[in-house]
Amino acid sequence: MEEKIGVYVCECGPNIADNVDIDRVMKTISSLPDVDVVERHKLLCSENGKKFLKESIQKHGLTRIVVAACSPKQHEVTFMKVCEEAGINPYFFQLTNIREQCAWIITDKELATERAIRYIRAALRRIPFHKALVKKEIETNPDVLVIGGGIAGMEASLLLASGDRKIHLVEKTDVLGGKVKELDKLLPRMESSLDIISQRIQEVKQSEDIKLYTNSEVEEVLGFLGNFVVKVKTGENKELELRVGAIVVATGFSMLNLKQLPRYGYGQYDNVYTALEFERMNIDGKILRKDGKPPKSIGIIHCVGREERGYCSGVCCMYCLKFANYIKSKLPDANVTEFYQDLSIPGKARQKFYEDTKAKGVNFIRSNEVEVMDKVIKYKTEEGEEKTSSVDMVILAPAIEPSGDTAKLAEMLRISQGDGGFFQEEHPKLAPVSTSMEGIFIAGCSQGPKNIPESIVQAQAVAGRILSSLIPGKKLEPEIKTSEISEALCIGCQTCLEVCTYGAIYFDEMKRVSVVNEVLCRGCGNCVGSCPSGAASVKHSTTTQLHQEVVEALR
Amino acid sequence: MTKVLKTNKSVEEAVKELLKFLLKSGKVKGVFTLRKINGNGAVAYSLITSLDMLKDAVPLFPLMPANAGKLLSNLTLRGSVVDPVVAVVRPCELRAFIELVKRKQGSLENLLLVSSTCAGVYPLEMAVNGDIDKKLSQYWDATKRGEIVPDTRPTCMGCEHFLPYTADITVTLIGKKDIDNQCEIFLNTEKGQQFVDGIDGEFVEGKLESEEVVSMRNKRKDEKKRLFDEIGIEKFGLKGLIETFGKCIGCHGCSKVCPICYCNLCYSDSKTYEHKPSVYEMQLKRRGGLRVPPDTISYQIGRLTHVGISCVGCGLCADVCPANIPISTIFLKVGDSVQKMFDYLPGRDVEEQIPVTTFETDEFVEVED
Amino acid sequence: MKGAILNVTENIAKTIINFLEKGLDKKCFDAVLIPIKVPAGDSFAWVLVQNKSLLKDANPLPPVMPVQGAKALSSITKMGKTNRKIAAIMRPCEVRAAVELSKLEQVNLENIFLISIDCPGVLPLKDYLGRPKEAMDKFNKILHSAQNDIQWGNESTRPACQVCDKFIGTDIGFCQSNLHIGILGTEDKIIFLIPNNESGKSILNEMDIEAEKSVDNWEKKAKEIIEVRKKKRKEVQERLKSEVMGIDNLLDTFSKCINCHNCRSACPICYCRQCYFESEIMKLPSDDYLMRADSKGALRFLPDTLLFHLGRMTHMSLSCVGCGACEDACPMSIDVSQIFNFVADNSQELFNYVPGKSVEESLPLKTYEEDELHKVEI
Amino acid sequence: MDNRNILVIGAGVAGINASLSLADSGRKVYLVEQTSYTGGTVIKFEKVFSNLECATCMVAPKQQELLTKENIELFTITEVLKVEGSLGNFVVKVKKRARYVDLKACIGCSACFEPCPVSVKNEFEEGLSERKAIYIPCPGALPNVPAIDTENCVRFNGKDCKLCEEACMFEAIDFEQKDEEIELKVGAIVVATGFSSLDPKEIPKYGYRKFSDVYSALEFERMFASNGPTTGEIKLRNGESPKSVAIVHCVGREEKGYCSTICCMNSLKFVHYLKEKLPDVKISEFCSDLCIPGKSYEKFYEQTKTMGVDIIRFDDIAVKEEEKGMSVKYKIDDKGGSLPVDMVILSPALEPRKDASKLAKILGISQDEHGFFAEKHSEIASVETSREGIFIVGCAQDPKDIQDSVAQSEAAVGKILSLGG
Repeated sequence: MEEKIGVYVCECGPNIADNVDIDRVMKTISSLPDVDVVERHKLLCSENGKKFLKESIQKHGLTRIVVAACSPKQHEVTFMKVCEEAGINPYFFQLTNIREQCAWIITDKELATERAIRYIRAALRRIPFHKALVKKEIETNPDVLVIGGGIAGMEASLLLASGDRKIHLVEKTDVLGGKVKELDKLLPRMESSLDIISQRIQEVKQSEDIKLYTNSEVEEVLGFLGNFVVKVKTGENKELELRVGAIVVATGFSMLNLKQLPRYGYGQYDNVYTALEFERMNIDGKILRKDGKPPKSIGIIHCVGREERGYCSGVCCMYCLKFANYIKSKLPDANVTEFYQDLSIPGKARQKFYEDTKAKGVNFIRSNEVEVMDKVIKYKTEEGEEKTSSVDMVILAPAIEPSGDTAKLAEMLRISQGDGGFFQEEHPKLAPVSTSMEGIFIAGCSQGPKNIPESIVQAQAVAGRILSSLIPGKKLEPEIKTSEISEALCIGCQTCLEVCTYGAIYFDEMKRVSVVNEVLCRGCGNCVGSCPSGAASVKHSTTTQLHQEVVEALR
Repeated sequence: MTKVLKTNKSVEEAVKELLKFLLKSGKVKGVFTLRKINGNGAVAYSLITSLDMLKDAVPLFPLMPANAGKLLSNLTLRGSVVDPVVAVVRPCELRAFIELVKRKQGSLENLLLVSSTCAGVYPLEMAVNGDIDKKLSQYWDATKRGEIVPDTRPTCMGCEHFLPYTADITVTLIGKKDIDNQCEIFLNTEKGQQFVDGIDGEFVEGKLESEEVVSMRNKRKDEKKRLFDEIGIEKFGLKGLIETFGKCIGCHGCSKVCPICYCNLCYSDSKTYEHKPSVYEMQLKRRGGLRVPPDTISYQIGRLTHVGISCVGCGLCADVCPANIPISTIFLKVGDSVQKMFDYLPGRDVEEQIPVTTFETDEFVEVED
Repeated sequence: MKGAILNVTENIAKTIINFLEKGLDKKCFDAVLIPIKVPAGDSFAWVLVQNKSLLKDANPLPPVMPVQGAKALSSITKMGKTNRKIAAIMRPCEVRAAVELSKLEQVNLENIFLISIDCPGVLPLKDYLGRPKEAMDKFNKILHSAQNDIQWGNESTRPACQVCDKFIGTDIGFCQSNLHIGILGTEDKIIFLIPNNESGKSILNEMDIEAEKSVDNWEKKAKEIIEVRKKKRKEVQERLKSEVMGIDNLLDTFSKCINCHNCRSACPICYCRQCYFESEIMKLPSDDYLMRADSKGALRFLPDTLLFHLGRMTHMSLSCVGCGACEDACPMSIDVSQIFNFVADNSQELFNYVPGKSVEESLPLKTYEEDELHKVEI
Repeated sequence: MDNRNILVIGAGVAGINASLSLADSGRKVYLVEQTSYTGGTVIKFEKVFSNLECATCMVAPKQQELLTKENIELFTITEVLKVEGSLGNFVVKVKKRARYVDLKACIGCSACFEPCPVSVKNEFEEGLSERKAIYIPCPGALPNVPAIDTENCVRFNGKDCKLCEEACMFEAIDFEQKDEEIELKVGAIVVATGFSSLDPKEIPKYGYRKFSDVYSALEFERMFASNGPTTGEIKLRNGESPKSVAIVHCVGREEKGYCSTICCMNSLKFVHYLKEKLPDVKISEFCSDLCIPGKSYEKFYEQTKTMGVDIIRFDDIAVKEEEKGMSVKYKIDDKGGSLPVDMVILSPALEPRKDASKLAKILGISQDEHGFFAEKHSEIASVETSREGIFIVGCAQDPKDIQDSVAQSEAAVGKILSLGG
């Protein structure tokens, strides 16, 4: 059918009118072939402006609309709404910016007017190639898969579980509680860790909305936000298939293997313990040397493996201070020395804890080079002189690193690993718990080293994101301006698969062509840029549309 | 008898005068013709809109860098030209364009078609080092004398359709003794006459079909026969085909330059011709060995079946072939026979319908495997 | 480096073919992909051979490269891996192209056994057609000139070959075939079989060919020639600058182009089914052409010739292996390959990427490093 | 929960984020902001560590979304007066001050500024530049609608001036607007009021305000900001560009008794600022303990070190007068030194907002010894408070970076939505 095209020029008060000769624009545009209506308005975004636009569209029965006004950032949505109300598809509309990109930046009125006309012509040139795009809706499953039964995993599960949302909690080991369960006391109030964690474990076990799978592992994950299909291998070696709408990864961390760092003497000399071993000792109630006697002089070494890993694990300083308190409370006369590089004790509460600890007569030595020999700690002071201090027990604070199966999971879930090999968040500032894969979230130390409160906050945050985005009974509206790949032109080089950050493209082995999953695609255009044969294009910014626009703009 | 515009200028000047007149008088918006570009001797078709640029135009330069029919199709594919454009092209290019128009690949509207009694063109390779300029005097002498110009492309030497059939205006060259100071421009159509209306020069009556033309046609016919014999009919058995096309490197340049091959994506370049390894393994099993990439012959045959009926014998396919395969002669020979079969001459008349070409399915079986 | 030594029987080609036949006998591979003289005897074509008798007209090192070997391999394995083991005997640039194509999923190297040969270069196709006999003699002269001509390959080979410094199928040639055949430094009495990896070794084992001999003579000679070629390449590219730098020079260079796109059809890396520059999108309404003509007074027709070449350049120059197929196929004898080589060398250096060096090395386009391209930004 | 509506106090990045998520879930959100604009402290930054992303570009989309979102009602220049009731049915009284500019009619063309006769120090620009009595704090502020500050506007001080009204073509200026008290019924409250930073004047040894070229971190931020008073030029008061700069960490840490968490990274960021504009400038970072926890920060630190900066440790530090200019005197253990510089940038401690205790009383929640709002349990309930249904997020609870603030805001959302209703 023959298109009826209307052009609406907004004066934006003086903002455009002062520097663009609207009369001339009107005259030129009206003279163009196949432009049916050309109108001007003082302020098209105003209430009566919108009313005017709507009525004019309906009066002339227009099928394509070009508005020359301000930046699309400002009012594209506004006018698209008007088009919708006027009964035409909002994507049959094109906003061309003759304010920010013209009136406001070009001082010469002649030139500005020329440019404005150019822009409008360019828009007119592309608009016949616009296609009607319609919102899609997809059914979703509100249930959630939580991987990892540590403090974060449990917190998330408890917040998410409800009558109309079932939680599947998959834990690799046979017990819940993760690392927190291996701690004696919690900072800064030195409450029993066990009390707190076992209470959580109870709640999880009692909740009938949480299905718990211990000794179980996730084998395969397919699908996308709202519609994941997950294969889980359970303790009884059964394979079962779960259908969930979102996935929470809370697989925690593991501690750097000290065998890699012989200079700390771990495994070589007696009475050299890792942090967790020392916690164990305290849970059992007694701090004893291998020979069964209590230690007299204890060295606590911070930042073990920091250099190798290339980051500060953030939590060690505080728990090393905690250890000093363990010791001072059990063995008041024992001599305790903390070997540290930089004290990382951020936040309002921690410095006090540090000062109290110091007051208990704990020594602090700053050194970037510490070595453990038999019953001796050799260290270099800041001035660079070698010193030693004799100890009969050493406690090491090894760096926190991603747990063993991180890489495997990352691949399975199609999410990436970032600094230090931890899971990469969607945005380091504004989206710390979501990932590039919609519907897959990360919480706790699997995202990066952090302490218990931060882990819990992240777990709660994940709950927040899921509860606010994946609502039972509510359909999802995926991105409309997605990418599409022409079967005829695709040559199957699969470059697009590599550059797609959303895992939205898969390869059809039968047809030997790449195919876009429109639910996952965000229309970023990476695939378009990397496709040599022009097979990929983003809806509403198709090569043809852009090409037409540019050709005209370059007249 | 046809109306003829007679001027006392060399043909080249005369033609440029004509173009200048048309552009200056605003009767046309643009001139489509050969032009020396980049001041390095390179000659290419150009769309000229300024008188100044017209200086570099070389309308009768004996080279065919591309088939103008294909180019005119490209120009008018998305709708006829809004303002009139004059195009100076060779008879075979004109015929190609007519064929394309029949296939909805272009539009004649607003085009003023100027052509000439064509003396042929030199092979592309001669343009590489600008050798053609050295040959020009020889070219025109032979033309004046109404003889076949030596060293022009074989297809041109054997071309009997050197009279443009549907041109509005025809510049006569062949056998015109005094083209250096006299030029006869035939105004074949109403359109042609209207456009030149107002140009200075005397108007007379004339007949295009002169003795010179007739004798040249005979010479060309003989040459054509010689060419065909040289190719030899036996070559069109499977053995012959394999011998002839054996050295084809599969670049499909022939179809890229062929005016009648107007498909965006050639069927033989499409997915259909990408086989699974198993296919190769089967063949391997059956024959102990097979050529890869495969389908060399079937590509040629396929193209033959598609373009044969409309082949105008412009000769470009042979000209661009990196493997020096005399494609055009072969296509022309087959084309000729097919065209005779249906008593059809491609590009003779835009009203003339393309015969429905049907082939028996078993006709090429022996070639296929 | 160690390798095996075979005594030359008759001539090098025959020796290699015997070796391949032995391989077929011993079922080391089921078929051989090798150039074979076409029936008319005036060119060579890639043939996948299982039946040994067909090997009589084969030539593992033909004097011309009518079709880039990688294209042949691609046509067989584009849709997936073969179930038959295929030994493909190719020139190093063809091997590199094949490896490159495998990264682009256009070749599947599984079950493909790549054999490369020291390459003196090839003659322009046109020089061979018509006068095969003379050309063959000329080529053989070159082939055996290694002893006295330190350039190995003279002005009569294709320009691309004359400046090729990656004509060796081992790591010194930035090429990783499974097995490389060395013919340099041998006075043509022997040839070297140099395994580049385990599968190369194991094949030699299966054929019980002991591969512990020293290949130092060969390596020494090869390195000498590489150095010479490197120098020459630099010189030529210095000269080329004037042709390549700046839009005007490019326009000048490509002014003779007739848009047949043979260069892209012959290019192994241009694997698109339909080139973007041949698609609908390049066909504009007539008034656009007129408008564009107006702005300059005259518009070359078809327009956008240079756009095509630049576009092709941006698409493939990172993977360009400098095989010269484009130039060989150009009816207007434009220095396509030399120009593309020039650009390719520079862009590849930028990402310090060598196309076809190894399958592991991922395409720059598919990887991102934060500090890449700084050279360009500044 | 009887009442599903939510009140969010503070339209900084944490407040905005919480509001958007809650609105997504279908809740009606009242967002109350004290100032005339949204974006809080973050929009004062040109870039954020450690990815050096443009801060305004980062939050602007969220600010925009905020303005267009249906079920979010934004109250600017508004403060909370009274909170009664309990979880599920709070009754909140707020005071909405008149803006005197019609949010709907105004298109932010800023034609009204020029004629205004008044000019006063712009507090958004840390007083580095002037503004009019009718103003937006900085270009690009959202909502992009000016407000009239009645303290300084001559019309509200007796004179009959309506220059701004005359300059406006959209009849957007409305002197008739009145302050109003509004009652809001909500089920839960999110407190995201952020922080203020310690005024270095309180600690004389840093020579702040004594020497003209000693700047606070925020002042320097604005100086570097492309939409700031110098449009990003780093200049001394005398107009010259500095040759040597000292950046001092932990300003007020001792006095405050805690580490403010973000200063180390923020101060390292300044090295990038300086080197970007002044490649040859000599930079010294004075720090005590480097606090750069987490997977990404040390990488940033290492990278920064390669840009040419001396990292100098100190136990004690002071800015002293020199015969010409000033110098930084520092002590470490019993050693020390003195370094003449022509610019000093101080990284002052983060502290609770001045009105924190007032608000705490109104909300009926407790504060910790430093005056930050106290969480219910520092380890396992850091966004909850002593009063059920009232949640605290971002720096109002504890100094933290943007990531943690956002995480907390989402956490509060999680807690609220998990209550159901």
